[in-house]
Amino acid sequence: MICAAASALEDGAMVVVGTGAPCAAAMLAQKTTAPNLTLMFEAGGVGPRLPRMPISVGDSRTFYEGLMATSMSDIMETCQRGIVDYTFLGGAQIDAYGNLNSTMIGDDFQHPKVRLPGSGGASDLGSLCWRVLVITPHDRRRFVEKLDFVTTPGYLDGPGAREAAGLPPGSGPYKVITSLAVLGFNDTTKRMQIESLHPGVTVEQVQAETEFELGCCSPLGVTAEPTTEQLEILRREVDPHGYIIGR
Amino acid sequence: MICAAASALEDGAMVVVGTGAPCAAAMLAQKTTAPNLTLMFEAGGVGPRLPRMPISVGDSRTFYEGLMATSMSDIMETCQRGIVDYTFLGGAQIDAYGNLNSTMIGDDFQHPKVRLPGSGGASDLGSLCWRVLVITPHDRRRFVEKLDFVTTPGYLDGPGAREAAGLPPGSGPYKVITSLAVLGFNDTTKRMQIESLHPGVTVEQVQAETEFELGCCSPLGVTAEPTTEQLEILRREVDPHGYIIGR
Amino acid sequence: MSMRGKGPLFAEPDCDAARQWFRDKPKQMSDKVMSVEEAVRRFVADGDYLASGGFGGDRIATALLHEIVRQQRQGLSFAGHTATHDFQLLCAGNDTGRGQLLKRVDVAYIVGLEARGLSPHARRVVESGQVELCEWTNYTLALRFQAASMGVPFLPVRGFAGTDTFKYSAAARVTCPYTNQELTVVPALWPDVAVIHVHEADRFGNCRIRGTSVSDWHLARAAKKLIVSCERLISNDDIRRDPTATAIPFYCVDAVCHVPCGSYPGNMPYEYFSDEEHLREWLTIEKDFDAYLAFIDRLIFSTTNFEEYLERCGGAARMAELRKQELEPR
Amino acid sequence: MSMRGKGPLFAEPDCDAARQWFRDKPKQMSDKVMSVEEAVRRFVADGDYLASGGFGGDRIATALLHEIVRQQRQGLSFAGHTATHDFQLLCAGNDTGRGQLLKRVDVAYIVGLEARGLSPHARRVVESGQVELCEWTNYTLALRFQAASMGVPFLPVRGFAGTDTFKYSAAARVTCPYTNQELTVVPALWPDVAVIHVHEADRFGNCRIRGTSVSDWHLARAAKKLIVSCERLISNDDIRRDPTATAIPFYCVDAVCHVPCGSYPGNMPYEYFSDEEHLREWLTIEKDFDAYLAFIDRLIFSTTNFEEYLERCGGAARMAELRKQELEPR
Repeated sequence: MICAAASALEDGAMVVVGTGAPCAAAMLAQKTTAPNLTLMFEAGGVGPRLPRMPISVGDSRTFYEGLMATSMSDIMETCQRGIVDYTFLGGAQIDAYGNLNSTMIGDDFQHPKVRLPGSGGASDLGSLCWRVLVITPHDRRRFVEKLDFVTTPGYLDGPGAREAAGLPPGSGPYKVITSLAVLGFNDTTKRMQIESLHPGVTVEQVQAETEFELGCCSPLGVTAEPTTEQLEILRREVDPHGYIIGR
Repeated sequence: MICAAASALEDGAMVVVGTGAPCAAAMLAQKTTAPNLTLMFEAGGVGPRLPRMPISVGDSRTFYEGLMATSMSDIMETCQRGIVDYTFLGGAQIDAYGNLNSTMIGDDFQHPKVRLPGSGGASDLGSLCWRVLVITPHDRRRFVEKLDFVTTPGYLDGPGAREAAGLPPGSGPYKVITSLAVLGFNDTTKRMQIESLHPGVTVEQVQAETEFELGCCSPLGVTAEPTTEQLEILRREVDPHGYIIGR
Repeated sequence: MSMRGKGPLFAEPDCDAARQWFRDKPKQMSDKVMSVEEAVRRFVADGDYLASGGFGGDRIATALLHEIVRQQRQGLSFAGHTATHDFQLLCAGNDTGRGQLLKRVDVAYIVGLEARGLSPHARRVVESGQVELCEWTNYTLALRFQAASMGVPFLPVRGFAGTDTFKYSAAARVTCPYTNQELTVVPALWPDVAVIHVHEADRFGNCRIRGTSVSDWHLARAAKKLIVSCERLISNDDIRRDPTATAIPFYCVDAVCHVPCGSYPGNMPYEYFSDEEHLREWLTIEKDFDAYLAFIDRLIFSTTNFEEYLERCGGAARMAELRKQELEPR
Repeated sequence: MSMRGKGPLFAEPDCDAARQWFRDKPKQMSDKVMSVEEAVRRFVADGDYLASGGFGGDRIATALLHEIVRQQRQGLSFAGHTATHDFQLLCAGNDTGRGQLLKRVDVAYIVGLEARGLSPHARRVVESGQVELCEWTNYTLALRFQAASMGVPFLPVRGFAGTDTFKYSAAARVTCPYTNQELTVVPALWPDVAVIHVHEADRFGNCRIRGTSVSDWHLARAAKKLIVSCERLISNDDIRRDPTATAIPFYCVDAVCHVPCGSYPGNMPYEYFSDEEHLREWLTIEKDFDAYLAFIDRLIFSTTNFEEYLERCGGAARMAELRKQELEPR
């Protein structure tokens, strides 16, 4: 997942990342194919030389030997005026249009079965950055027909819906990188479709772990295996304590 | 004028000042009756220990050994949210309601007889601070029935007009300190009225130098003469080079 | 789309009422240094709308939050913008036999502690339905502080629309008079009281912050009452040596509390890292309710001040270790 | 009251068009150091909307403004927020036999040099009617930059209403959905190009400013193209030693010009005071049109760069004197 995510980031781009896998992916990209990738963190950190993985998107590592330590508003406004290419998001549930739920599980807002943290900056970043990358394990509890709560807008209910809601034209979900496959979105329908399968995984397996119907790109690719160099860098430099890749 | 203006400022207040006479008045107040007066300058200077009179409201003296050097927006927003008690303004023309013109003389906007600098921060400060103090020479060219251009709102066309325009309730012109008198505004009519005459000046003289009809407070006061101490401080500490009081 | 979210407004976006408040607030440069106990007693009232600075577990005003819990304030509203350990702390005032500290919460992020996991007790409090919620996002909540600090009743934003987050918020829609676009607008939020931890402050409340300011620049200006705690109390002359570094001016501040290590167990940039072991202990112990009650009793309710809490968490030796983690992160 | 001022919009407040521009702008950390001549040649085009940082005669990008005049750019729009010596300089491109540099001006403050008096040549240019004007105030113009830097099409303000300033502006009115108050709103302004002088920058454009920032924090973020001149070129490692001090990040910047004394004859805080004698000379000579033409020819058009101008104004000796005035003001 992390290696596939890293390869989605081109050199010279700007990306707002969270902690965990997204951060590992961005660090890996920086150390391999995208040395000139600028990392930003929503609490205000810009361009750190990350000494190790941050624990919080606001901790001091997010601006360790950084280019700027600024405000959360500055980061969000930078996204809003169209400077930031990518953001990485996660969530408890995702639907066919890439909408995300990180607020609650259940059907009664005042009495949820599980209260999740809420949007945080996810809804903002998912609205305002140009391209949204999602990294998530792939199973039927997560890939659902209907979200219990739409926290962060994907393509909402289909083509033109983002624009109609007043979200910036041309922005939206870009790739969903899961434990089984790399998925994208059909240009016309804005629905999720498989772009490449991880080695050894079948379309049927992916569909079985997904409640909604998935499209397929043609020809369907196979996700590149992590190279020895990538794994080496991940283990030695990005995550020496195995916080992410150990799990 | 400067001494009368200084006495309008109570201790512990906050005031946005410009260069020249207003700044001299605020410095004098600080050194006499209002040691705990906080000076602010529209370009971002807060609470300087003024080593001498600033030449520009943005020069480095406006934050020399200051408490904060911030942005113009921060100063204006501080006024807008209701923190700032006073501001000092001037202008080429003033009318009975304390409206001010610092934009142009003439009756054709595209071809003015004289183009003046414009609002600068005057219209903002005159809208947003609680109380506006005006310091100006007193003559018929300045105290006019109708302004050539309303740059900065006083009480506009009378009671309730500021509020109707959306300006903050309870704010507005407070005192006009001139070469002849100290004037205020009638609570009911919002028109200018004489509060005290400078020693030796008569009501008739003041009215003769004013196009519009002036009211009078009753009893009518006499402006306190500058004390020796005030003059001493002005000459020695505030304006040793005679930039203001020499003129 | 609906023109207005159906969430409740926990504070009126009335900029004229706020102006009256700020007009009457004393503005002289007086000595505002006092104990944490006194600051909370004088400036945090039952029913107040409270906001807390920093970023959940980074540069948070832990000592002030402890004291609010210890003094058992009731019926507070709270602004939960990436609220993690701060929210977890305040939840110690709900469902623990001491009334109900939290009553209404504007939510951007609560219950969780980022990658560390969810707080079992915060989940108990929120999932019970005893706390009224209104949904926001980190940026829109920051924007609400910004509107208040600017003195205007609302500000516009491009995001947020089309979601249930909008539907359960109190955001509204306005048509742009220039582009005819419909834009989301959020209402100004003037908290009754805010608590912010800073690196350095003088006795009058002029403050410096190093590292990210998160939302604190605007929050400090939006708050009707502001209590600041600081790592170091510095002289006014020091402040005047570098006015560019002043982030919060004295006229925003009501009380200054000198609390070294005041963000513990949160991270304080350039000072000490977060105590991840202690934060893990919280999350683990909360699973067992009785153990949790004993835990908060030992660490908060039976201590008389924050220094005792620091002692019970390992004192100077632990702080030295966290300082090393902060300064030598590689 | 009218819902919309009758002043013209010199730039469309189209936030989607601005997003497209910023999306396509290169964002890698490349070396952007170049000469003033090259920066102006590459990044200032005829017909551009230009904005200038600082405060008229304080921390202004004089070298860049000279070069724009020297290269005889035509038909510019300009944002005149307390524009004093900067506006006076640009007026040297109008009515002096070299076409028409200024064509449209958003005015908050022009023509004057604060307490120093009015510029006779700037009056000639403006009173002739050859420049189209739209009226604003210092705050509303700053707010227009702020809206642009935030990426929204407008922002609200409490002031400005009821005046002729409003009537001759392009401000509009919006009803607050919460309070039903009518508020003035101002349209976002994304200048095509801005010039800002800073204390320190690295080769990539990360910049530090000491003292008041005026509107430059927002202006730097609003500008589609940004040329920065700096007193000192510092290393990227230096920038990274104190990220809190970075006011403008590299991704806003297109060119970095190393110009010591680059704000002369304006004040540069902590570096040198304004040259009041030289500014008085400008105001005096402008009264005599022929003398003025010779004056600007000698100081701007016949010089090849800013260093020659500094030499003709007294060179190192004069700068040492102004440095003393700045550092020992008492």
